Parts: sequence; C-alpha cells; structure tokens
Amino acid sequence: MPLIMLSSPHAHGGDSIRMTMFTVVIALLPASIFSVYLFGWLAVLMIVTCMGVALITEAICLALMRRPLTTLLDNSAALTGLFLALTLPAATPWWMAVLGSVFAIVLGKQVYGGLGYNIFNPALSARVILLISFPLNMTTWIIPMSVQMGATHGGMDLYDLSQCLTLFFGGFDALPAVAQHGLDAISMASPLGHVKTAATLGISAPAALASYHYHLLDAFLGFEAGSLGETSALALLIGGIFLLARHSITWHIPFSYLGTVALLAAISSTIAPNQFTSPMFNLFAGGLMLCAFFMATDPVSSPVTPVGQIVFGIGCGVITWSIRSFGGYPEGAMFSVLLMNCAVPLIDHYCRPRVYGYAKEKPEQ
Amino acid sequence: MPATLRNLAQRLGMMAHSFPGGVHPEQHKVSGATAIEVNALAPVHILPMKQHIGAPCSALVNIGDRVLRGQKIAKSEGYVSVPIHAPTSGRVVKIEEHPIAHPSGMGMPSIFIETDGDDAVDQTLEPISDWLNADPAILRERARMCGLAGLGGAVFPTFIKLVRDQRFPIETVILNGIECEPWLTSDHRLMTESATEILIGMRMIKHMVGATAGLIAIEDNKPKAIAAMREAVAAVNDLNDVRVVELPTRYPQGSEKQLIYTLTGREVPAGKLPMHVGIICQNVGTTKALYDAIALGEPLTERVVTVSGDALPRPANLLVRLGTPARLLFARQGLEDFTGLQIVHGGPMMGERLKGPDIPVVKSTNGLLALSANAMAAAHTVEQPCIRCGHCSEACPISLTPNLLADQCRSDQFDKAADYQLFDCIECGCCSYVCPSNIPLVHYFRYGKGQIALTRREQAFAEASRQRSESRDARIEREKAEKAARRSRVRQTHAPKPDTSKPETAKTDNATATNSSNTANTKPEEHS
Amino acid sequence: MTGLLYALASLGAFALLAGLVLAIAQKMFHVEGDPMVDKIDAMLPQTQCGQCGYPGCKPYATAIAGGEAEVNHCVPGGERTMLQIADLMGVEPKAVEEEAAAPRLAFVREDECIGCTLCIKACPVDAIIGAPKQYHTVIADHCTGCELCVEPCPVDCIDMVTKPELLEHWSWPLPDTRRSQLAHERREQHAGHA
Amino acid sequence: MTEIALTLLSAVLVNNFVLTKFLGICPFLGTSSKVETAVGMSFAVMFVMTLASTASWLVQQYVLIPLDLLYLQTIFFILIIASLVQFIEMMIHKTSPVLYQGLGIFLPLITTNCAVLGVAILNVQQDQTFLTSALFGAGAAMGFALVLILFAGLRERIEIAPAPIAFKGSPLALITAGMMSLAFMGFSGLVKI
Repeated sequence: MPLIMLSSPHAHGGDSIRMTMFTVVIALLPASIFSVYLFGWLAVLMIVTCMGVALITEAICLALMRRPLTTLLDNSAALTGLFLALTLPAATPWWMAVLGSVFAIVLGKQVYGGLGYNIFNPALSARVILLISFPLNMTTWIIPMSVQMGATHGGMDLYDLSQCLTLFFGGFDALPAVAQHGLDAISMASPLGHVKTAATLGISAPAALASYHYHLLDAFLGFEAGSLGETSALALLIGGIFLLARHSITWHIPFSYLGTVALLAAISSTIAPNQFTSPMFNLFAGGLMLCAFFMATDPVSSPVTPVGQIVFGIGCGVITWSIRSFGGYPEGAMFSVLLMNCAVPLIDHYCRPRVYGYAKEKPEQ
Repeated sequence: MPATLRNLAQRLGMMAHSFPGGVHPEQHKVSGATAIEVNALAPVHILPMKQHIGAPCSALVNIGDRVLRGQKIAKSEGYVSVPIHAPTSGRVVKIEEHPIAHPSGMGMPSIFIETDGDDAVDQTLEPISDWLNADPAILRERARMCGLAGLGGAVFPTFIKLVRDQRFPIETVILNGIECEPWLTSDHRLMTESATEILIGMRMIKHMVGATAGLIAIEDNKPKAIAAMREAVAAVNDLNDVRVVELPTRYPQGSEKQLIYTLTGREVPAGKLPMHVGIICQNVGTTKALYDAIALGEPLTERVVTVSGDALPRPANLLVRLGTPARLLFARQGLEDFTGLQIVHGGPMMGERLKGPDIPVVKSTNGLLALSANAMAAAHTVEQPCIRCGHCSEACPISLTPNLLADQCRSDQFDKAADYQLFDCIECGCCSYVCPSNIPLVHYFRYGKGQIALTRREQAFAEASRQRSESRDARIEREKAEKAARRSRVRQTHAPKPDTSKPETAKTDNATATNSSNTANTKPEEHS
Repeated sequence: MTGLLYALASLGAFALLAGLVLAIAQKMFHVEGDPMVDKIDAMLPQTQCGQCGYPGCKPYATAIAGGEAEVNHCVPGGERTMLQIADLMGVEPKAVEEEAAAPRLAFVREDECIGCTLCIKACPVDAIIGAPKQYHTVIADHCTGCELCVEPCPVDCIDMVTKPELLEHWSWPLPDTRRSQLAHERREQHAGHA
Repeated sequence: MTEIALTLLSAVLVNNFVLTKFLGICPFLGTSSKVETAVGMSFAVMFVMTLASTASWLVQQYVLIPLDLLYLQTIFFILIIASLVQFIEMMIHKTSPVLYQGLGIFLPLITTNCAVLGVAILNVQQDQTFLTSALFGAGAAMGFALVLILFAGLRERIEIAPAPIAFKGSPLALITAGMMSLAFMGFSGLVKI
C-alpha cells in the first residue's frame, strides 16, 4: 500500500471558507435590513432574486465544468448575489438583476476558474457592466419610504407588495404614476448626483446641498436616496466593525481608503469650499462605506500584504475622490475598486514585507 | 494582535521584542504533571546510522561483536557528524536496513543490538570534574565524542556550536526550554526534575564559548519548570549571570531564530548562524546531555521522550534508551492496536507522520504521538482554492507571503519562489494551521524546495558533464593533430616545424581528463 | 510637376537620412555571435546522448538559437527542459515526443568484460575507466545514462540499471489536492484489507 | 503647468489608447504574458512613440506643409516610425538578448502598432504645438505602458488559474482586458480638454 504523503502540520485552527463567507453575510445584515425598511418589498425582491440567480448560475457553471457541486455550500455565490443586490438601485427591473447576477458569477468569477482566482470583484464588475449598459436605470433612485413619510409629494407605497411587483416586473412604464407624471413622480436624485448636476450648471456645492435639504445626520443614518445597501453609513459601520472584530478583514484597506478620501476632501474643501464638498459629506455619500468595508476588502481581489493593502486603499481613495470631484460619473467608489483590482498582482509583488534575517536596505546575496 | 499595534507597544516599551505572526494551537500538554519514568531495556535496540543533521556514520562493529553501554559503534564521517554509541550491553546481531522516522517511509542501514541484560558500561571516558579549569577545546571534543546533537528535534551536532571564535565573540547563552509544540512535555519534565544539572550544563557552555550572560527561556504554560529553574538559579547563582525569562505562550517561539529575536531583539541574518550575532542557543535536553558527557563521562545513549496523543490510554514522559522500538513504548502505555490511528514522530506542528510504530527512538525523538484519525482529519481535509485572505502572511513568523509562494510552487515557478525567499521558510506550519481553505502550504514549500534542490543537483551534474565532454573533445582533437603531425613527419624526412599550440592544450587536458588519459593509449609523445 | 519633384526629393532625402542613421546604429550596436546559445546550452542536461539528432548538447543549442530546431527534441531533459527553453525563446511549448525513462546508469558486468576499450572510446563524458585487457568500470557519479556505450560493446556486458534512490535526495511530491488525503488513504486501506 | 499635467493625465487615463481608443491591441495582447517582457516593450514603445510624435510634427510643419505634400503624410510618418523601430531593435539586440528574444516578432511590429501612427496623426489633426505633441506622444506611451504592465501582472496571475479549458489563455485575457476597459471608463470626463 503506498503511503499518501501527509506533511506537517497535523493540527489545524478550524477556520473555513464557509464560515469566512458566512461572517460577511452576517455583517451585511444591518445594511440589508435597513434596505428593507427603506425600500420595502423592492429590497426583498431584489435580494432574493440576485442571491437565487447567483446560486443557480453557479450551480450551472459547476455542472458544465464537471466540478463538485459541494462548492455551492461555501456561501461565496450567495454572498456575491447579496453584494450585487445591495449595490443596485431599488427600482432595477428583474431582468437587469438577473443579468447582473449571471454576469457576476460567469464573467466575474467562473471563467477565471471559480472562487479565489477572479481578478475583479465579481459583484462590482457586474454592477459596472450594468451601469455602462443601462445608465438610466442605474441612476434612477426611487424615493425611499423614510423620505416619503416626511414629505408630502407623490411616490409609491413600497410596503405594498403588488405595487412593488408591478415595478419590479413591469418597469417604470407599468406604474400609473410614472405614466402620468414621468419618472420624477417616484424618483429623486442622490446627494452625489445632485451635486454633480449642480456643478455642471455652475451652482456651487454648498448651494446645491442646501437646495437638496441635505442633513449630515440623515446621510449618516441612511435616510437618503441611493442603492439598496449603500445609504446607511451607520449600518455599514456596524457590519464593518463586526468584520474587524471577527478578524475577517484587517483595518488596513478601510482605514486607508476612507482616510484618503477624507483627507483629500478636507484639503480641497478648505481651499475651494464652493467647488468641493466636505469630508463628512464624502464619507457618508454614495457607495463609499460599502466599498471600503466590503468590496475593497474582498480578500480574493485585494492585496495580501499589509503594506500592499494600505497602498491599495490609498489608490482607491484617490481615484474615488478624483472621479467624484472631476469625473463624468457622480460616484467613483466602484470604479476605483475595479481599477485598483487591476494593480493587485503588482502591488503584491512590490509590497512584500521584509523577511526575517534580511537587512532593511537590501538582502545580501 | 495586529502587527502595527505590536510595533507601537514595543516602541513604547510596553512589551519586549516580539516576532511577528505565530499561532496559539491547543496545548494538549496532558503529560505535563507526570514524572519521568525509566523505561525498561528493550530486547533488541536498533540504531540507524544517521541520527543527526549531516553526514551518515559508518559502522565500527561487526555482526557477533559484543558491545558495552556507551561504546562507540559507529564513527562519524565528515565534520558535520557525530558518532553513535551502544545504548546497552549486548551482541550485534545484524546490520541491515530498517524503517526510520522519515516521511518517505524509506529505511536506513541500522545496527541491531541484542540486549544481554547486564547493562555493563564502557568506562573509557573519564568524568571531567574540574571542567571550569579545563581547556574549552577538550570539552568541545568531549561533546563530539559523546555524540551530542540538538535534542530539541533538529539534531544539529552540538560541538559545532560550542566554539570560541575571535571574530564572533559570544555574549549570551540562551537555553531553550520553550517547548512550544502541543502535546510535548519532555523538556518541561526535565527542567522540573533536573534543574540543577541543566544549570551546571549551561555554566559549562558559558565556559566553553566565553559568554558572559545566560538566559533560560520558558513559556508561561510551564509554571513548575519556571519555579524549579528559578530555585536552582537562586541556589547557585552567586554571579547573577543567569536569568530565567518567562515568555507568553506562542507557537513557534521555540524556533531558534524567533527565540533569539524575542529575547534580544537581534535577527540572525539569512544564511548565518546565531553565533554571528553573538548568541548561542541550546535546548535544555542537550544541555543536560552535555552535563552527563562532561561531569559523568556518559555518552548520549538515552533521552526523555513524551509518549502521548488522544488515542493513548496513559500519556507519559519516559527516559528511553536510544534504539528502543516505538511500538514497545506505546505498548507500555497501553496501546497495542494501531488500526485507524496516526503515529507522529515529534510534535503535531512539525513532526513527521509515520507509516507505523516500527521505528526506533533516535536522538531527535522528543515525542511520539498516537492520534486518532479525527484529531488529524481537520488538518488534512480537501484542499480548497485560496481566497487570498492573507491569514497565512499574518501568521508567518518570518514575514513570508505563503499563499503566493504556494501558487508559485504549485505552478512550478521555482525561480520566482526562490526570489520570494522560499528557502527562508522554517516549515513551522503556522500558515497551514490558520488557512481557511485547508491548503497544505508547508507541503507545497517542501515540494518546491525539493524540486529546486533537484534542479540545482542536475545543473551541477550537467555542468560537470559538459566540462568532461569538452575536455574529451579537446583531447580527441589534439590526438588527431598529433597523428597528423606524426604522419607528416614520417612522410617528410626534413625536420618538422615545432607546433607551438600543442604543449598548452596538453597541459590543460592532463589536468582535467586524468581518468582516461592512460586508457586511450596515447601517451603524449616526447616532442622537441 | 514641381510638386512631384518636391515629393520625390524630400522623400528621397529623408530616406537617405534615415538610412544613414541606421547604418551608424548598425555599427554601434553590432552583436558578436549569439549569446542565446550559451543560455540554451546551460539548460540542456549535457548527457551528450545525441537523441535530439545533433551530435551533442551544444550543437543542439546552436540549432535552437538559430531557429533551425524545435525546442522539444531533448529526451533526457524532458518536459521541464523543453518548457525552460520555450520560455527563453518566447515560443509556444511543444510536447516532447519521447517519454524520458527513469534515470539510469551503465553498469559493466566485469567478469564478462574483455577489456577492449570500445566503450571507453564511446563515452562522451569520460565516465568509464580501465585499460586495454583489463576490466572496465563505470564511474557511477559521472555516468549520464546516455547508453552510447551499450551498442559498441562486442560481448554485450554493459547493462543499464536504474539509479538507486537515495534518502538524502528524496523530496516531497506534490500534494494530492483533489480529495481529502486522509479519507483517500483510509479508502485505500479498506481496499487493501478486502 | 496645469495644462501640461492635464494633457498627460488625459492621454494616460482618460483617453487611454489601448482601453478607450482600442489602438495597439496587438502588442497589448502579444507581449503581456510576462511582466518583464511587458516592461521592456513599454520602454521600447515609449521611446518610439515620443520620438515619432515629435519627429512627425516637425516633418509635418517644416516639410509637408511648406511643400504642400500633405498627401505624403502617411508614407512619411511610417518611414519615421520604421526607422525608429529599426534603431531600437538593434539597440535591444545589443543590450538585452533575452528581452530581444522575449519580444520576438512584436518588436519589429511596433512599426505597425497603430497606436504609434495614431498618435502622430492625431497630433497633426488636433493642431498641437511642438511641446504638446511631444507631451501627447509621451502621455499616450505612458498610458500604453501603464495598462500593458498592469495587464501583464494580471495575466501572470490568471495563467495559473484553473480556468475552464474553453477560456484558458487568450479568451480569458480578452475578457480581462474588457473588464479593464470598463473600469477605465470610470475616468471618462475626468479631464475636459
């Protein structure tokens, strides 16, 4: 009988991929629950569709490649679905959600050979494909319930399942309100979009925010327009701190990322307050928190070494802030993460830590 | 604790130096409270011809010879080597291959000694009682003669380290009583029970290398050993030159380089030895053996072995003669049926998993573990893809990037792996231990190292072949020229013009092709 | 007409200028010999066995560097050597046609040897020693296993034997990645008992 | 000063030749299998592109326009590029035989790298000054170098991935390049010139 070679160590700490992924799902719970509060049945429909389609697509891919279906149980496909759902606007029609999920799993992950080999964050790549293919749908933010309750103008009842189903499966045109009054009846601009539009019209940033009735606290708590899971900085912070506490992620990426954005915003808004927005506004707006704690820290597509992670975070921060401040798109967080994903192999190569026994300057050969 | 926080704590003076990474495996030190028991002599002792790092020994005895305990039965070949001694008196019955504690399951030529029960001792070696005034070189020779090698598991010949070298003055002697591997308690018990001897042994080392300070490092999970060592130090430490240091438990603190960094903040440069930074590090077991060798004149013929594991009814620490079959030790502690069990030589983090219990105890045997399949299963389940979580990099005590290295080894990019300092890996197993994907990272590194070593051997061989081939071609060329010259000389009766290029080629050729120059029946002709 | 003249003149002048610069550059950056040959030669196993169809390793290296030979003819070097050379040359790897046998050694059965020295003359690396009318012996550490000595022997007293595996040279194989290693072994054990 | 920076930034990121103008795809795919080769190719292209854009500008301004020979533009530009490529080919052959071997056919093919001719023609079309055309050439070359090196890093990683056979090699490289292109779209509108 041949001896199968078993190398030491013969002990293991007990971590597993499944638990790692599950921890992230748990960490996303606050944001998910809050999204249901904001967007009612639409959020539920979106999350269920994306996760379901992601799992089904993953199963089909695995079957086609004749790989064991047990990989499905590692929770990674479900997590990708959830990620995608949380980055989509609530009013995304069902077929876009399905398309996005398929893209995420097939183009984002399985063509590279499955979990661990993808280069780009699967959910984000799908999100960007959707954004570039369907810009209108991807930038139409439905008015969240919290805003509707406070305001007097129209909108739709998102806690009403039948209305949500109509919107989800029929698109905007199926809604009588939209047919009568146009998209404005149910949608509103996101703070970032509002500022960007105002800038093109020559309106200064503070004036634009004033006309938007922008409140920092609302933005922090999440009572504003935006994608499902990105509105509440608080919910995302809770999840992020949970991840940090569980050691699923390290502080390097989120802190360097958020820190860079805050720093750049602080400097620029001090120098030219009319042109640039404040650091707090930047931190709480758009998908920054979601990207900083969940997308950029996706282990597969981020650097391995601590120094590399800091470089990665700084890069993300610079690009996010640049796109927000100068670019054509109101939000740059997703692009920044994808762009920095491209640089990960090089960052990994050049940011390796100093190995024990090698002098700080140059290893003696 | 994150690396940066630790650095901060260090800088603020809140913490001593601390190596990065490391893990905290479950301790399982079940035999820690059990006193060392003396194991009975085995009917047959089996002594493999190599029990240390370095060149194998060659046998000095023949079949049928009677040997005494402590008699040298195999002599060392080469510098990095130490002799082997008979563990008890008896008769040499055979010299043949026998399985040893090696992952390949391959055997090694071994001397079989049938015990006669007298345990008669060979008393050629005199105790050196006045060692404090003895020449360090004599003591060093004693350490070599007595077959001393590092008993912590690495079995590096001890005498090599015990050297005085003007270029590298040794300041500090570190006694390694860390024993960070789970299950193992042999050093723990030895320190508890033989603290004084160990302390004297350390004094001997200090005398031999001329060190001024001594540190005894013990992890805080061994309070009894710490107490015993402190007591011993307090009793005789009139010079205040030896200190017992209690360190927080962390694996792989017992690794020499990590321990040196923790205690002194010095790093041993890559490819160098601790002596190059003024430090010598010895295991407590080796120190005790050194004491025996010098103060009692006893060669290394026995050692303390922890016999333990979750499948063993009675875990124990046994004082075992070298060459005792492991099966007997397990049987003594109540384990006879090995079906479905895994036998590990050494600790679970770095030890070798064996094919079966039929191996003899050798100098490196600090523990023998019988583990249930379940205890091992967690470490050897299906490998899943790497999700690049970076936990391995965090756990690596020498700051490598294990997952990148494993990728390179797996895809045969060995040059790149060497560039990423694969050869600095100490194979401590921390990376595999923390990996959520259960990737056998250390296994990949061993594969990579083996392949690189193979390539280097092949390249050296190819280079030698090329040189031989080229010198042969040159010789044939020259012979042809000579033949042509002779022929022309025969044809033309005039005096031939001297060939200026010839003597030179002949010279180089003689140097390189001595093997065949006599066979090829072409003695270079006398030539004006 | 003048336009055409201008065109011809300017183009001609410009081409001349460029040609001049290139001619100077050619002189400046003249490359002696082919540095690739040595690089390739260093990768070959130096068995000098001639299985590639060239009289030795160096000639084969020259042929590869000159683009005359494929990279996959070195049988003893096997796939690893082929991949190295393909990588260096920047060409697509090609499967090695013949499977390299396990490394072997020539061994002379001395009681049959008649001392004819034919094998000594055949050995490309001088790995056989002996004198006329005396037994010949293969130096095991020098033998490349090229088998070139087998054919010339008039009494067929040379065997190719498998190289003994040394404990010091043993190395870990790649781990079995696809399944649980322990479970796999248990299954095998089971099959063994049955 | 700001204008110079913006011109460079625009050429490197916003109007990246490979990822947004889709020029120079052939060497982008051909020489990106190893980072070292990619770095070598990058330097070669930088050299050729910068010199070609300045030289072609000079030729345009002082030969073609005065002599009214604009119809010879393409021939002249190709001549310039071809000579430069020949020059650098000899230089690399001398200085780095391994790189020469690694770049292989793609080194002489810089001649037909449409990005190089593209830069030269865009320069004269956009009525650039001498300085800006040099900058534009350098920027375009840097953009090419940036994405080529990034892409080479990525390809080294996907090389060892157990991708399905249908996607292994070039298909996966193309998908990755497509994703990079999508990501670079995020820069659109960043610099308005």
